[in-house]
Amino acid sequence: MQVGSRSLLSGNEAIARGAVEAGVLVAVGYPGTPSTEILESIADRVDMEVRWSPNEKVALDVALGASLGGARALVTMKHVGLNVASDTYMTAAYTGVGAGLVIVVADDPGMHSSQNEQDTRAYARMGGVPLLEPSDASEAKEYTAIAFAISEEFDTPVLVRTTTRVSHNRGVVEVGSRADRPATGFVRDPAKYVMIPGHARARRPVLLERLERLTDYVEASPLTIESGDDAGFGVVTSGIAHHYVREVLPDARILKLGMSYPLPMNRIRAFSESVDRLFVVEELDPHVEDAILAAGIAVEGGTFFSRVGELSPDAVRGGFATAGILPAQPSAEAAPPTVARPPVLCPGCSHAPPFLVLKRIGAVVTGDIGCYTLAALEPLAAMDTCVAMGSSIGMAVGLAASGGAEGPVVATIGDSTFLHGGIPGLADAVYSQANITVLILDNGTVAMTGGQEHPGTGVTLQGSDTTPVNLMALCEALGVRDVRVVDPYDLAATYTALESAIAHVGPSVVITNRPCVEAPTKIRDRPFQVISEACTACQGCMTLGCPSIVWSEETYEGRRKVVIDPVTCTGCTVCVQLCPPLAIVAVPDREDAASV
Amino acid sequence: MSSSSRGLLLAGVGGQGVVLASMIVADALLRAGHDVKQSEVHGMAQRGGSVFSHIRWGSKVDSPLVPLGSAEVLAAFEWAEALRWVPYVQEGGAVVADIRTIVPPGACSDRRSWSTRYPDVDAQVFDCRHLKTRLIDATATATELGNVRAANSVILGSLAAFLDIDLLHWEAAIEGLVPRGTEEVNLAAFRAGREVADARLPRLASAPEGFSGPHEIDIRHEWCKGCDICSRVCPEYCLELDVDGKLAVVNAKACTGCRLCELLCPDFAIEIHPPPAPVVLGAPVLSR
Amino acid sequence: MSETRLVQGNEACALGALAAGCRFYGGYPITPSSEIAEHMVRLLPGVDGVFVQMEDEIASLAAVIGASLAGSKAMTATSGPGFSLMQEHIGFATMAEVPCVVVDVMRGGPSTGLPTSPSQGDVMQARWGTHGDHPAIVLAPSSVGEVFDLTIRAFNLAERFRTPVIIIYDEIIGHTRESVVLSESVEVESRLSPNGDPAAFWPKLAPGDGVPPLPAFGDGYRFHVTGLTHDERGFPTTDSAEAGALITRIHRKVEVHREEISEVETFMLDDAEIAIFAYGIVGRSAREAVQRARSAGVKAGLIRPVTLWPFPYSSVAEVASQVDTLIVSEMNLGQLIGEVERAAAGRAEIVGHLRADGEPITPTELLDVVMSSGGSRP
Amino acid sequence: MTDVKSYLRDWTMPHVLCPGCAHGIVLRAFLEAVDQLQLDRDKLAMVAGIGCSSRLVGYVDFCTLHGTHGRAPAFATGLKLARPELNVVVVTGDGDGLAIGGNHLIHAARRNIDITVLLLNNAIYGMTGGQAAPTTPEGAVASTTPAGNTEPSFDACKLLIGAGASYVARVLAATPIEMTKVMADGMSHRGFSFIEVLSDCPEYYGRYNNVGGGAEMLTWLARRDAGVAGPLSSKGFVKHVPSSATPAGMMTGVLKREARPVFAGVRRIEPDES
Repeated sequence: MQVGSRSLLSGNEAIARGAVEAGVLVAVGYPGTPSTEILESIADRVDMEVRWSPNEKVALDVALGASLGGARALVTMKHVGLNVASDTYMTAAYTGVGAGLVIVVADDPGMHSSQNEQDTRAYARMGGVPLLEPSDASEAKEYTAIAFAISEEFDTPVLVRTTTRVSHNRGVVEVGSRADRPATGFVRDPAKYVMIPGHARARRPVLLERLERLTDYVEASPLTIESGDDAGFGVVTSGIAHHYVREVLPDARILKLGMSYPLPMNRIRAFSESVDRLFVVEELDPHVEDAILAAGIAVEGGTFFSRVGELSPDAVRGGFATAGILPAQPSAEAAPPTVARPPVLCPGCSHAPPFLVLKRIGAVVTGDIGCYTLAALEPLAAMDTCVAMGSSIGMAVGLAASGGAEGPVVATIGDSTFLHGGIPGLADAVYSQANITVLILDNGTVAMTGGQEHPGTGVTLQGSDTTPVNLMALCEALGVRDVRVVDPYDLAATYTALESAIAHVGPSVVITNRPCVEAPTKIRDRPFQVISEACTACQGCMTLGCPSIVWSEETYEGRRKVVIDPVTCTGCTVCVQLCPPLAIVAVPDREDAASV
Repeated sequence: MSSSSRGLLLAGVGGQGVVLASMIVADALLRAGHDVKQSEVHGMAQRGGSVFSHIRWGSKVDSPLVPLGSAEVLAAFEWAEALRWVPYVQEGGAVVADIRTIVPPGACSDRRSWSTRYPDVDAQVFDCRHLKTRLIDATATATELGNVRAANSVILGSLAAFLDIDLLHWEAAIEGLVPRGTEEVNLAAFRAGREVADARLPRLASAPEGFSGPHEIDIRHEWCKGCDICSRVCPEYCLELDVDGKLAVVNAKACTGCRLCELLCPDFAIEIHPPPAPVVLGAPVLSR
Repeated sequence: MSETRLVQGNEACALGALAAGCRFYGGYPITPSSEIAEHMVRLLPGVDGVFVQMEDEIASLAAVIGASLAGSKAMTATSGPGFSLMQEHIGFATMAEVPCVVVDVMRGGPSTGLPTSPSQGDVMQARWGTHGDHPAIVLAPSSVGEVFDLTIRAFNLAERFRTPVIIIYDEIIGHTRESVVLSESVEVESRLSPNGDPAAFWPKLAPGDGVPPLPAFGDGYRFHVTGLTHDERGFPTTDSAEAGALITRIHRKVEVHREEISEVETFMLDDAEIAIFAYGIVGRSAREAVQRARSAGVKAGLIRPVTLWPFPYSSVAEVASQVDTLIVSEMNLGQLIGEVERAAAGRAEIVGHLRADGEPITPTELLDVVMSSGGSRP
Repeated sequence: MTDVKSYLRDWTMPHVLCPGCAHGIVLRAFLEAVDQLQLDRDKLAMVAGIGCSSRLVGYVDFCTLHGTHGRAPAFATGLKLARPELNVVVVTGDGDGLAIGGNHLIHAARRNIDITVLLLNNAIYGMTGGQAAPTTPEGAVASTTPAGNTEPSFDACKLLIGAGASYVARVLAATPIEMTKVMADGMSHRGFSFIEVLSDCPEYYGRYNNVGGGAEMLTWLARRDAGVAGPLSSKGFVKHVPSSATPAGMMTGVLKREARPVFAGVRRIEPDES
């Protein structure tokens, strides 16, 4: 990226660029949509440490440590990641920082790729930590720099909250140069950094006093922007919602909040007095609206704008139409009938076959967060719970303890998720000698977020080799007596392994060993094809849900036969094992074809 | 209505390269001197799900999202996705659609009651909106040019025909963003896409008669020798041998009537009977 | 109408087969029977019959059985080594009760032996060659004319009793040309066809004289034919009562019709004190020897079985009780002589004149035997 | 569509074959083919030799001839020549058809008589207790090869192609509709058609060689099937299984189809003759 150029960057890339320009020396995080690309986009930098941590809490610990060492530190995660990191987060607000510490949290309104829709702004208030809300790529870079400045000026961690639409929105960004900020060194200060009750008690008033100063700052800050000249009503808004309002009401009076915690309530009050009706347009929770109401200012918002899902220009237009600000909308043209297209596991995904086996066994399956969560959907339909990172094992322990499960209890968890939050659960399974089986679906990457490295892969984010965690040895060291590794592409072997592991009394672990077919490198073996003459149209192969297996033009007894898309088929052979009439065979390679 | 911001949509299926294509469009617009915002969703949706990208441009762009009914062009990389996103297109706008069909696995089983129907490829669905349509077979065109993976550039070429951007900016954007070594074929595909004629529509992709309900499994126990082949081949695990080696129907409702057990029973001991009255399938599943 | 022609023995066999209604010939070349095939291949097309040269004798008789099940009268012809190979299917045809005719033109043996010389070495093989308990019908012509007649008779017996019938003669008869009266109006037997509901048809149900009716494949009766021991429906059984009933019936259908099947020629036996027992070509030498002995004043006679099997025990016993000496002459080292001894049961002195050297037994040497066996007595 | 069970002599059922023996699957596929072709069951003659596969003819309601070991093609030759309007189908096994009856099989093929031979290859003598057959793979255990078979095995289809069969195909017992299609195709072919069906013997082969029971053996068949075959339909297809799973190369599909004069006794019927 050329300094001074105008580049088209995504919000995430812009944050990363902002951190680079801010002279950040340590950037850490745990992958999670929609935050992942922040670190990935600077993985190739040699002038800073860019690392994946095993989980968000560790990431924040690392970043806080770096900060105390005098290096500017960036930590990134998705909204639910902050739940994991919240333990450190809440107390980091007490300790304050050394050099600047910025926590970027990407929310996912609409739950495009998440298990809930929580609003990070609530954490800002709970922790007493300032929160900035950029609304596009350009602001994302700008606000990151401001966040570091605030962090150091006020001795506090700073939250930068984006949403999917900000993180994954590309806009024009002007590229600046990197500031040279060498680490200033660690200064011993136990009263500030050792949060024993006696010290912490002293830090609580410091935090509250800091908040007051931050409120003064935001009242005067250029982060709060007033625009428009249309009298009659005004709109307080922040983040991406700001653009939707501008889109719908180009000339309206708008108070845009660049920092949404703490709030510039004096400016809001002044703004409210200049208009007849005051609206708040914010995504998800009525964070700003409640605060304004609590300040005794009349405001409208939640009545007109849904708390469920994402806002959009159309939703904002609809809200203002209901409020009588805009004329009523003619109802939009209905889409022509089309077909639902939920996400599916990739062709050749090594996660799919074990779930077929679990379905066959009739196991009660506690699931976890990752691609394999898609196994909950038809046609696999073989997952019964999915709550949070690492929850599967503890839940399995509990489910087994309840005696309420009708089949064997199996926890399924990915390699990265296991290292993230599964290990304590397995320790508990050993500790309580729970009669469960833990299936670790080791595909050697964090697949769901696009294939990141983790402590089990032996490679760092910046591409250098490191010591991988040995999952099998780890499980054995935890005290699991029955640990086995199986090739998930071999259905019979997987069946046998799971059956034996389930038969084992006490906790057992089965580890699958096929890599993700998409990352780190695309795996494409010789594709397979269906011999139409042999296909009985039983569609048994379709119980796998492989996207490469689709309908054929031909039918048998009124039912569609199948074909395999040779471009996307990875040659994993699982469907071959599912085809009783042996109608699936490999496409011959050129040499074979020539010898026919 | 928005000031000067214009909008277009790209839509396709996860894995088709919608994101890269939209980056090329955004880059070309940027090179043409516009303010540009482009927004897509990725993550889980990329796993074979529906992927779309909004692109807005003009002197100053606010919302990265295109309001409903305001896009000038929709470029769809797949037929069902064209239908899904067409409400974003403004009256009289344009639709560039690849006639390629990717039937999602969930809609690909006509043996289960949850079958959904894949829409027919038929340009007439756009008539009511007075849309300009261009239905192309990008895969065929790219294959003719020697690289099937350049199909997306064919679609971009067709899209470009509806936008007033200098060819130079397009070419620069393509050269800058496509994988190294594929610049030439992608440029050729792009040029071909500008000229490409409407495709001949494929045969209608309608599903055959829908699932008729669980079938009845009739076992002739006196002929059964308990070899277990049937239970091992049943895709729905309807059959099992009990401890005495006697065959039993354990999940009658799941039988889809595939007849594998019947065809592969060496002892003629299984008969599958269709249900008396066919179950009428529900209306096709609509998105949004 | 009849025609008198000079024909070879093997040709007469072919002509007789045709006259009997044979429409299928399957065979494999072997000396001294090959001319039968060579005549059949010329004759059969004229009557819409089928000739096939098979890959071996096993296949030849299998094809014949197949053709017979398809409704054709069918035959094969061979010589010793080939006859050995056919034993498997003679047994099958017996068990499955499939009519067919097998001609064995005997040559010197064992093994390849003397391919171009005569012999009577196969008479016991014709009876006992195939394994298991089984009946046998074996005819032994002694002249070209008799070859013609007995071939017709063989087909008639095969069809009548649903069983294979063997014609056995030696190389000399096969290769001899004689003038023969070829009758055009021969009596031809057809196999018994079922009438009734095809669905209720049991192929091995024989309520009458032990011979069940036999429809052809393709006639609307769908039934099973097997070499396994089977029940009256034709399906395999291991039930001892059913197995015993089947084997007994197959035996009895021949045994109880012994009189109908059996044919014995006698010559100058009425007052004979010494008799010759001979069959086939030796029967003809014996006839001349008897005539010459009579000229010399010796009361000699001849008994010649035309049907070798079932063996004419009662006829032989009758002769034995009448004569002092019974000379048994065979072109082997003693096969039917044992049966003669069994029938005679000590009532006459049995003298064997047995040779197996590839040379025919002449009237002169038989006369010598007659004379030296007490025939010289006044 | 007729219920194929109506072609069975149901009073003879259940058949004698062992649990998991795929011969019954083959029989069913054959009956489906008979039904598809709408053959007159009075005019369908099935001829068999001796062995497990040959027992099949006892269960079907046609004209059936359960002959002697290996000789079925010879019986069938007589039947067909004597009564050409019959559809004649031979059912034989690998030992029956290729060892004791090999001579008859190749000569029937050479003559190009218009019959169909189904050879059910289970790679062992089943009826007699699991002795090695001409098709037992090298190294495989049989009751007469306790230390593993040291003889090379026949490729029946190559043998029959060499013998001049005008139609040669190989199918797997696990592929019922492909079997039916090929059987119907083979029976419709004018001239000698030979169809080898890779079947199983769980009782002996499966047990001796640790392959497993019927279900496992059906899968195992695919691993025997490794080769490449020519077109069954005009579209053409090829079959292949990854090399790691292919101990022995056996092509499947229609391997040969040729129009040549059909043997009918003294004269021959030219391919274009009706």
